[in-house]
Amino acid sequence: MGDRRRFPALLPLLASGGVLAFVGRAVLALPPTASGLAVEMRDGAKASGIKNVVTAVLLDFRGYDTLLEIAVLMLATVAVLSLREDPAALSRRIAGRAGPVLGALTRTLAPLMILVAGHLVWVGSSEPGGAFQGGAVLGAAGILMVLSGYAQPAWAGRRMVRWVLTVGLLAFIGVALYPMLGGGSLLQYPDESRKNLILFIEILLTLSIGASILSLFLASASATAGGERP
Amino acid sequence: MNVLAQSPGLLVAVPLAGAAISFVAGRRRAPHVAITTALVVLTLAVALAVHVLDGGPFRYQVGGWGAPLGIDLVADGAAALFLVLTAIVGLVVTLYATAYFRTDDETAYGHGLFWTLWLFMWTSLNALFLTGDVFNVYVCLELVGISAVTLVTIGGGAEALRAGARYLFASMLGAMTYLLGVALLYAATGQLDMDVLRTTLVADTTAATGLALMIAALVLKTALVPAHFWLPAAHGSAPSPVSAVLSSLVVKGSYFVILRLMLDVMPAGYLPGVDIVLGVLGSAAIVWGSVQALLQTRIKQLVAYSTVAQIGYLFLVFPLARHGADVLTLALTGVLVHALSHGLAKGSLFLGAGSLMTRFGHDRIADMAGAARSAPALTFGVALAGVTMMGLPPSGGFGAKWLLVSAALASGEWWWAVVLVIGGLLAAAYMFRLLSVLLVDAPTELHASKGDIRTEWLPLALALGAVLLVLAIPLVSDLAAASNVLIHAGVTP
Amino acid sequence: MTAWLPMLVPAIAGIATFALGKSRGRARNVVNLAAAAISIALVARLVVHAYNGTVISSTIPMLPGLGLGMSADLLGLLFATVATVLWGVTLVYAIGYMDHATDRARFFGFFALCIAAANGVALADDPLSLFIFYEILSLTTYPLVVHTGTPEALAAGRKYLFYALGGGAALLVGVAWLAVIAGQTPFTPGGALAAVSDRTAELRVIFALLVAGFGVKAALMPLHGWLPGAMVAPAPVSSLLHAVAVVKAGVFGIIRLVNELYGPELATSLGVATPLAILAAVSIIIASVIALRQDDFKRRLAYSTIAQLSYITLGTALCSPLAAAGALAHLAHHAVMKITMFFTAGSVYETLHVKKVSQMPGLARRMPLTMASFAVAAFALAGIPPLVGFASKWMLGVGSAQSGSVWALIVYVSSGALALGYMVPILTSALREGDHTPARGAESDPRMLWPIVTVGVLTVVLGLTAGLPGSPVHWAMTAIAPSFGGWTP
Amino acid sequence: MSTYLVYTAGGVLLYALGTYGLLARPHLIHKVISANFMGSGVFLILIGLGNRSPESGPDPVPQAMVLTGIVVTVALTALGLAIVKRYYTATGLDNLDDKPSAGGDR
Repeated sequence: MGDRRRFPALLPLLASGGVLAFVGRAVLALPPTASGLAVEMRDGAKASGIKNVVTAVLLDFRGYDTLLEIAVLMLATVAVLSLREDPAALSRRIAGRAGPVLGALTRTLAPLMILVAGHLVWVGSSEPGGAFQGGAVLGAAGILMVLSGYAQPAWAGRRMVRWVLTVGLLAFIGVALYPMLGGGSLLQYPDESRKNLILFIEILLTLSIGASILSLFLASASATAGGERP
Repeated sequence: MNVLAQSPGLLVAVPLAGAAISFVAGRRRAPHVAITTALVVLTLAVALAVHVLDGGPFRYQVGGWGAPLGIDLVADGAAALFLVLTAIVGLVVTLYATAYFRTDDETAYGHGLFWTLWLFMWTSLNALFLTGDVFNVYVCLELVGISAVTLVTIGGGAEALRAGARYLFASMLGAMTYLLGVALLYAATGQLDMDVLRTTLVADTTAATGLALMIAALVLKTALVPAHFWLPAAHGSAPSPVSAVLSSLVVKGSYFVILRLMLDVMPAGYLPGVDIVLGVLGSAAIVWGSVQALLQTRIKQLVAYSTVAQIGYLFLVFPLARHGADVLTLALTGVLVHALSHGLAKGSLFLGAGSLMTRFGHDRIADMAGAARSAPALTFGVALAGVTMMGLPPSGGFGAKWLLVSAALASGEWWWAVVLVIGGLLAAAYMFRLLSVLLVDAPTELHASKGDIRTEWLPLALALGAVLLVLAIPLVSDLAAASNVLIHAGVTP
Repeated sequence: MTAWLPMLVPAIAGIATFALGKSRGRARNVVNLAAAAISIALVARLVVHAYNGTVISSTIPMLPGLGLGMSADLLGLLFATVATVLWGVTLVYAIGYMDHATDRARFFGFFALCIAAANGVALADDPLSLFIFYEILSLTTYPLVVHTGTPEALAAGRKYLFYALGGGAALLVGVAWLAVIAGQTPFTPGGALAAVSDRTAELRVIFALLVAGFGVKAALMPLHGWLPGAMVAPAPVSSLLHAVAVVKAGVFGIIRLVNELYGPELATSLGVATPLAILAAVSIIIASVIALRQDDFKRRLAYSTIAQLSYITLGTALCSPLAAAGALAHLAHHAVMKITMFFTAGSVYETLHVKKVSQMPGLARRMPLTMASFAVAAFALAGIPPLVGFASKWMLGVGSAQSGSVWALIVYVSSGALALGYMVPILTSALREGDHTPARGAESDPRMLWPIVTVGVLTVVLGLTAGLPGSPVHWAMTAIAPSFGGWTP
Repeated sequence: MSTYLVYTAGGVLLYALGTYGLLARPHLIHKVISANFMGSGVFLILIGLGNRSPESGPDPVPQAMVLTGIVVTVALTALGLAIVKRYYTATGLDNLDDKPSAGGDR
């Protein structure tokens, strides 16, 4: 066994050495200044009315990438759900009720995080921020609550969890298809409602992304991770 | 709304919506969502093909921005062929799966999430065949990869998990390599749109390194020998409808991008020698995959190695493309016909293998004697699919072999023709090894559950499609002539 | 469209047979017999047209620049007539023979598909179309060869496939190469390659590839290895397919190749005809000698088939009009004679389980009509006048003398003697008193007996009418003449 | 040496390390982490090379690509960990070199 493993270790060495050499050479061959598509993008962003050019690229110019990226995230969630060993993983309490300090901290932090998530989405159009950042914070808030022993709220039945996970993608597809009714192409937002549509998508996406992150966490948690079972 | 002109956007949006809806629909209604989606997507794919046949290739500006600002979808003849193939195989697999995944066990088959995963995969394949943007290819490839890996593991056995893990790491390596390639290409050119790149690409170390990395990554994803190590286990241990999709469609997705990068985006000789290397590796794949298939004792492993071999044929177009427009036309039409016929036949073989395994309760070829009598439709399906694998007339596989042999002979590089002929004979050897067992006169007690009409006849339907494809070759040639590769090579239809 | 029907009607019958399934036997028989009757009528109508000088043809586009074409010319129709008429006769025989067999739907289905393929080979208008039907013929015969599913049958099937697919591969390369240098080349009497006749090296290689491809089914030595083994198939299969359709598709391909693709002139000037002739002559002698030593009845017939097929190849390769016409006539004549013999072999096996020549004593008393038909066919095969074999052998012999190939004449004469040598012992063995004597006059099932008598009588009738218009001899001369620039016998 | 080269060189180095780890380390968790190394390496390269134009500010396109790439990598990592964990529970193995002792799925 040992020999079998030592011999192929040559291949990884060659591969990473090759990467260093060839990619290094390629990088050094580049001219020190280049602007790529920066100018076009900035001009385009001015025309579209979204102040943060990265957000404009993400949700407008290359909104199609982002649509598929949301699909990747939801797909990964579905994938991890399909791999879970315990069908009830999503609705299980995985830790005992936290002690007084952690409990108090969670009660303070969680609402604050939700607020921050909302803020991140709201400023996304002009400053760094947006649905992914907001969703990540929201998901973190969820994980924090779960870890401190807060079970899911009563309304979150299995079906409802699925709806929350999906609503962002569904809304995105809906908004993407909507311009087609007026003869536009996929994701061709009408100029007058562009900002509102993007904000609408972002809010729902934040929810779904947060739920995705929480589900990814819960689905992988083992049934034996400690704490009492309800 | 003009469905013909909107078909590229809809071909992505509709299955994506289907995936999302099937997730919330619950396990009972999800199959209906999938079947409805499949029918709509088939209609859209045909509409797109008709539109291309009528007016030639067209671009679809997502978001209305247009390259280089936005992302463009490209609908040309080659894309149309792959989309229609995907839709046909997809519909058949969907129908087959309604019979195959019939289980009341709550935890089996990934908690009924097969439908959602499958529709995501379909979305990503359509997106991959349509996209005109090298970074968007990366996102599509990831969608394909994640859904494919998960579908392999959905059966949940140790073997499937092991195959899935191996597949996942190959997929990760490919994804990161591809993204690195894109990073270098963008740094050198400042462009991501394939058509803009085609017209602006100049000799440049960084751009060439980027493209080489991208092609290497795609070769890994297409499982061209020697990067095929992950394929047989993954395709062999997945549930049969999944194997069918993986073998007949998924490997074609990354191949299609190679085709476009090699023959459309890059000027001839941009990466010197790479075309020859790909041809040589393709030849090696044909021989190595066939020999391995001949040695397998389990039916799905045999079929999976056959895929390794058949992928090889697809790469013979690259060395042949150097010999002028006429040879290129023959060779490109040849690989397109091959992709179609292999897609249909391999789908049929995996579905048929799945049905045989269900009925026999095992997957050992040696113990499948007598199937010809108790499961004649299945045996006939395997035989017809075999005919097209071997490239014998009358079948799509024959059309492909003929076109490629002609291209090889016309190019003067006759040795590719020798490879093709040897490949056909080896395919005959492994297919008849399987068939002769099925035809043995042996009293058999097949599994008590009699075959469902779907699991018995759908494999035969796909195989018949692969055979009848020979009559559709003029249509395929017309679509090939409407592909950007040939149009940009100056071939007038 | 009319030119397609002789191929399509049996094909549809075959598919219908599969669709009817295993239980509806009567419907299956009706469908097949009706299809045979319709096909015979269709072919007859095409023959009338062709004799009147109208060749009906039709081409559909298939591959870029190449079509799938059917053309009902006299040459092709001769083969189509042989295949179709003998299909009808064999069907009756097979219905009797397969009475208690299993998987009859599969059997009759593939049987009809084989005939469809044979008719496709016969009427194919160009090398590509011919190749396609030739390969279909290989594939549809395989299930028939392995029909019984025994290890022996499967081994024979494997061998058959090995040869057939190898030959097919050679053919594919040859035909594709030809298409690359010459495009679509419809068969033309006298040759279709005038435009590219200066590419001699390539044309020689292509000729060799095509001969290798056709030679497998024509059982040209050393490509004959599959044929004796394939006789494990049920008797109707051996009769029709290995005496008529399959092997004749091979020699028919060689006839098309020499007379109507290269043309006798080009074949001679390229120097490819003589090696083919020598190969055929060697096959005749070796196969005849081997036949002498076979005790297994069907094996003896199989080696005789190998020898007789090479008669046709040799006659064609001599590139002399009379020999070529004799070869074509022999294609038809040999089919009638050999099918009689294989029917006999099947009958004696099915009725009395006799497989070997040494087990035959008493047979002549027990099955007089059967053995009498066999005797007529055997003498015809040896070339005894006025039976059917005589006419074609006379033409072959005179033709070889006329072309100056006296050695070929010697081969023909000596092999005639050898044919007597391997046929007569069968008859003497059957005439002796022996095991089968007691139950006198108990012939086989009438559905097997009457087809034998029919083809037996045909060997006499065709021999007697050889000089009349419409006989195979006359037909062959009319069909061959254009290849030799309007030669008149 | 320009600033962009520092980032880029770091990226290339990370990427090469990741490549080695993904190919050479048998432990499955190491492989997942190595793939993340590769991802981070590419992101650094993208950001570094996208910042070569001081006057017009950083190019937003690589930034958008990196944001997309991060999400995709997170998704891949989640899936990878889930499969590794499930494989470990099913077989008790933490690498792909050893064969699972019993079973197979059919």
